[in-house]
Amino acid sequence: MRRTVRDASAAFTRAPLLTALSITTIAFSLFAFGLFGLVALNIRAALQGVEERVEIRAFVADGTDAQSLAAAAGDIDAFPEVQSVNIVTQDQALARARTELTEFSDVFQSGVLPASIDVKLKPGYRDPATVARVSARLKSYPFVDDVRYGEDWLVQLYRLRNIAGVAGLALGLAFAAVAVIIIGATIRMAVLSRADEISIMRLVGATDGFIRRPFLLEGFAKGILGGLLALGLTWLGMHLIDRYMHFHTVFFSPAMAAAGVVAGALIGVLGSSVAVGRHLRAL
Amino acid sequence: MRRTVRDASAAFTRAPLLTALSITTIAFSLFAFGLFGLVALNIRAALQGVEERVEIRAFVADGTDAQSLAAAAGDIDAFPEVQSVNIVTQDQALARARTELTEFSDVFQSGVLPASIDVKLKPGYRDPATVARVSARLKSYPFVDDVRYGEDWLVQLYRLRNIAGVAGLALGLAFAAVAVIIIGATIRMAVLSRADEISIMRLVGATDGFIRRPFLLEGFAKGILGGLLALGLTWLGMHLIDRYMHFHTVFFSPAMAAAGVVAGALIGVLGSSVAVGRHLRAL
Amino acid sequence: MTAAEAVGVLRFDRVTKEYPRSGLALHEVSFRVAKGEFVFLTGPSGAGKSTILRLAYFAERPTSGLVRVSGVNSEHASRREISKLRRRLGIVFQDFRLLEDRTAEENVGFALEVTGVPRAQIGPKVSRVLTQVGLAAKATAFPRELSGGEQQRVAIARALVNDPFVLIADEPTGNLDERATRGVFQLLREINAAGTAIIMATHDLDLVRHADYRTLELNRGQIVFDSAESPEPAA
Amino acid sequence: MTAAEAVGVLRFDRVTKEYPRSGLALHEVSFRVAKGEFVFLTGPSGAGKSTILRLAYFAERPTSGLVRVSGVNSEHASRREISKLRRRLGIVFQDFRLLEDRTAEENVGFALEVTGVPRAQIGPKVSRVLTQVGLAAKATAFPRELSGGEQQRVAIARALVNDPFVLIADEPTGNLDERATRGVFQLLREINAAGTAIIMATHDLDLVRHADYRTLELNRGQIVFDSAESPEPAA
Ligand SMILES: Nc1ncnc2c1ncn2[C@@H]1O[C@H](COP(=O)(O)OP(=O)(O)OP(=O)(O)O)[C@@H](O)[C@H]1O
Ligand SMILES: Nc1ncnc2c1ncn2[C@@H]1O[C@H](COP(=O)(O)OP(=O)(O)OP(=O)(O)O)[C@@H](O)[C@H]1O
Ligand SMILES: [Mg+2]
Ligand SMILES: [Mg+2]
Repeated sequence: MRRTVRDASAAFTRAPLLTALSITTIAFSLFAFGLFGLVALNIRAALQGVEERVEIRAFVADGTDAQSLAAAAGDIDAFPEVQSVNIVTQDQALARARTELTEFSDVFQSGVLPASIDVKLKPGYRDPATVARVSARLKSYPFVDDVRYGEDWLVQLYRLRNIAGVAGLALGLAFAAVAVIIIGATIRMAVLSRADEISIMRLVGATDGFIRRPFLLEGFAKGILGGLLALGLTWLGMHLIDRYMHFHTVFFSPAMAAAGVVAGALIGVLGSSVAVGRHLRAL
Repeated sequence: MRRTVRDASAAFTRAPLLTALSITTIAFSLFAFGLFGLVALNIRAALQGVEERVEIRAFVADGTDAQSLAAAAGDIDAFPEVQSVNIVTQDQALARARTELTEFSDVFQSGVLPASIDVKLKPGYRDPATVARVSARLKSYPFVDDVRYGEDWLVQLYRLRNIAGVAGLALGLAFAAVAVIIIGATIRMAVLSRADEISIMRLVGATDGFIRRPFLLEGFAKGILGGLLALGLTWLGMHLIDRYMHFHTVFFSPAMAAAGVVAGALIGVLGSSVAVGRHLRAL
Repeated sequence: MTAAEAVGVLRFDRVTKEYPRSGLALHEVSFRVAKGEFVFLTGPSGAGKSTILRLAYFAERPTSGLVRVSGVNSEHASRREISKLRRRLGIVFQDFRLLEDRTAEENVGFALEVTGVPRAQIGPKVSRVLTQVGLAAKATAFPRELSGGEQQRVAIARALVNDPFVLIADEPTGNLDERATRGVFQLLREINAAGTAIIMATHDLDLVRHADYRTLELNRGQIVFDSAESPEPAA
Repeated sequence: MTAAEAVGVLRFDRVTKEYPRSGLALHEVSFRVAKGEFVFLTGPSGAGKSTILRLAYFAERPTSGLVRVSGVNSEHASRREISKLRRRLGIVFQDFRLLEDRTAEENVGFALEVTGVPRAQIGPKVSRVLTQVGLAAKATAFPRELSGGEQQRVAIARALVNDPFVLIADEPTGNLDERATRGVFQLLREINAAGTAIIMATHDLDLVRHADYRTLELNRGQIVFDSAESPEPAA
């Protein structure tokens, strides 16, 4: 064990270039991966914010009495999909329009807006199909003139989310594939650069396990270092964006960050193991 | 020359792993760089589309006669910043509001919208300061009630553009720095892996130039291949996004694409030159 | 296995070795080396001396025929058996094969580490054997800081350090002057006297003539003379 | 420069070489080799023979003192001058230094490519010199496919191929059997007879005794005997 540690650490000082290269490559790959992950994470967070605003608005005929409105609101609140129901009177509608559409605020002086029942859905029920279903039920109330929920906009939102997911995954996989090639080649080279050493070890009677151990530890250490470096870089990148874009971003949870570093360690150990194994079998 | 070409191509078959690694690394770096470039390019294109819609709208007092409106429009058209002027009557304003704000189309039945003079600025004059200046001049017409140009929105737009530029540049530079480290290490390793060969060459009387030449050609070839690979990957990535996101994207112009490949070649040649030079001086 | 040891620690039976591009390096070579025997392997350059030795430590497998060393058999030997066998052999390679990034003493000590000798015992053993080959003063030098003959003596020290039961030496005195050669040879004699079998390829016919040990002469991949069969010496 | 050539093609003046960790390898060594002379360099392992030769082809620079080879001076020589000089030298390295990924003939031809010899002339020259060292049959073998002695002969062939005006050979027969040694030595004699100066480090004292050429004996970095100064031979 002591030898293993000593040999593995010796590799760092004996081949600083190759070591730096391996670590940088692992870090770079995980960093690129991490950036894509963060972008996906933030798109999801942003979409969630938008999604929260998914709202069905049922416009009510002029002169509907407040009591039947309240009764209907109670019914609607009991729908399993519904999170909250809100009754908006004609006055409230006008006030809201004035603040939401400042450019046209002059106009609304003379206008009259209908009252409405505004319905918010629970998370998980904000997809276009559910929204359409709930809208249909709202429409069945006799005093409801019209139901609006921005169909086009909702469909677009869902499409964007799906696309972001697919594109992120595809690009991430492409990056990961290239990264695995580079890391594999780096580790294989680390092994080849010590091919003489390995063959001498075998000739003086070292077993495969004895030869393999320091390589695995070396790969593990490189992977951990690469993972930590990537995490640092990603955090730094995020921090800079946060700071200069005044744009609040979501960072990985500690568990996700740890998973990233563990992924680095796994890449290191697996890569080393495969490379050494292949080399030993070829001897 | 023949020897140079033969030796350089021999390097590809003799050290396929290192060669593949160098090419992949160059390609990967340029690819990451290219993706960031494309994102920046597309953000710019998108912002340009938005910017084109920068418009100053001067609301005109009820009852202003058409003749003075036309005269004012003529004056305004002569401002150096102004691209086009458009007079919108009350009827036209209502029609436009109905199509633009479908959700509230019911409302506008009873409403009356003011007439306006809509002014578009020339490209390069769409920054917040110029817009404010032109607005002030418009306001000086006696029959102009109010001038609107979405101040907040415009300022936000410009901020977004600046931020996108800075963030893109910063991330791009970070990627480039890491890429240069990796590429440098790769080339240095290519040289080190042939250190014996180089020292033997020197011992049988080869001059530095003679030793350096095949390395430079090798670096050049690797750089070109890496650049082409990166271009292909970027194109593929863009194409996939185009196809699955139904989102029209702008690709590099042929000149920019060529510049990318040339950058690859330069990286290859410079990297090799530095690595070999350093090695030769150390002998 | 006990039967095999009774007939010899090392045994070649009709061993043929063919290389893809250069043809037959060995052709139906048979011989055996008894426990504690000292055997010279001679013959012109390219005759197959190193090939026989490489087969003896299983760096190569015969194209046909059988190599047996201390019960390990070239037909069935597993990687693990070969590793274990090599720990009990001492090998001096014609091209030394020292680890470039370890000092002389680390190179020698390495052969002990591999066998799991406790760290505390490695230091004294290494010093003793480096002194025997006359290199105590160069213990902390790296191979590139050693002369050709000094590197060769490090290689010899490494082969001796784990008290092997067979020593396989490929021209161990090729880079040594006469005096150093005599010193190393004297050392080999002592080790042999203590019971270690030695098989040594050499082209130093002076050594062979004066030592009067068994000599196998090779030519073009075949044994053309074995002093154990015809009693008159080569000279 | 013409004056320098008159006094010797190779000249050491009070040359001292000190290595950082191992101290003095050479101490105030002075000698000169005349045009067309044949000089043996002998002495025990670690005496400094290889160091003298490395200084002679400017692989190292002296710590103090002056080395001059054919007008090139260790104090002022530029990289380019050294490259040019080496093209006119033939060097046999103690550890061969063959390019692992080139065949025997490519290794030999390489020394000619470097000097800009036209491709058409390289082939015949290489064949001739490989035949001279008895390796015509192994022309297309890679170093790892050659025996120790065969590799050494490739190294000798490479040194001879460009008709050097001085041949510097570091134990060129260390891996050769007696017959091959005689063959190579005969070849060196012929080359010397044609006017090439030869300086050869060797520990084969038989060769030295029988050849009756000038002998420089080194010990601990100093010249302890020069047969050109005391006329009686070493034996
Ligand atoms: N790996 C190989 N591939 C092809 N041919 C080989 C290989 N190894 C050895 N040979 C050939 O086999 C023959 C015997 O080689 P070997 O090394 O056994 O000779 P040797 O007796 O040790 O010679 P020397 O005294 O020169 O070391 C030689 O002709 C050599 O070229
Ligand atoms: N690069 C180096 N760094 C440190 N010491 C060195 C270096 N090269 C040689 N030496 C030391 O200088 C001394 C002379 O070495 P040199 O190689 O000249 O000996 P040599 O006469 O050629 O011996 P051999 O017959 O064994 O080849 C030796 O003690 C050696 O350890
Ligand atoms: Mg041999
Ligand atoms: Mg020497």
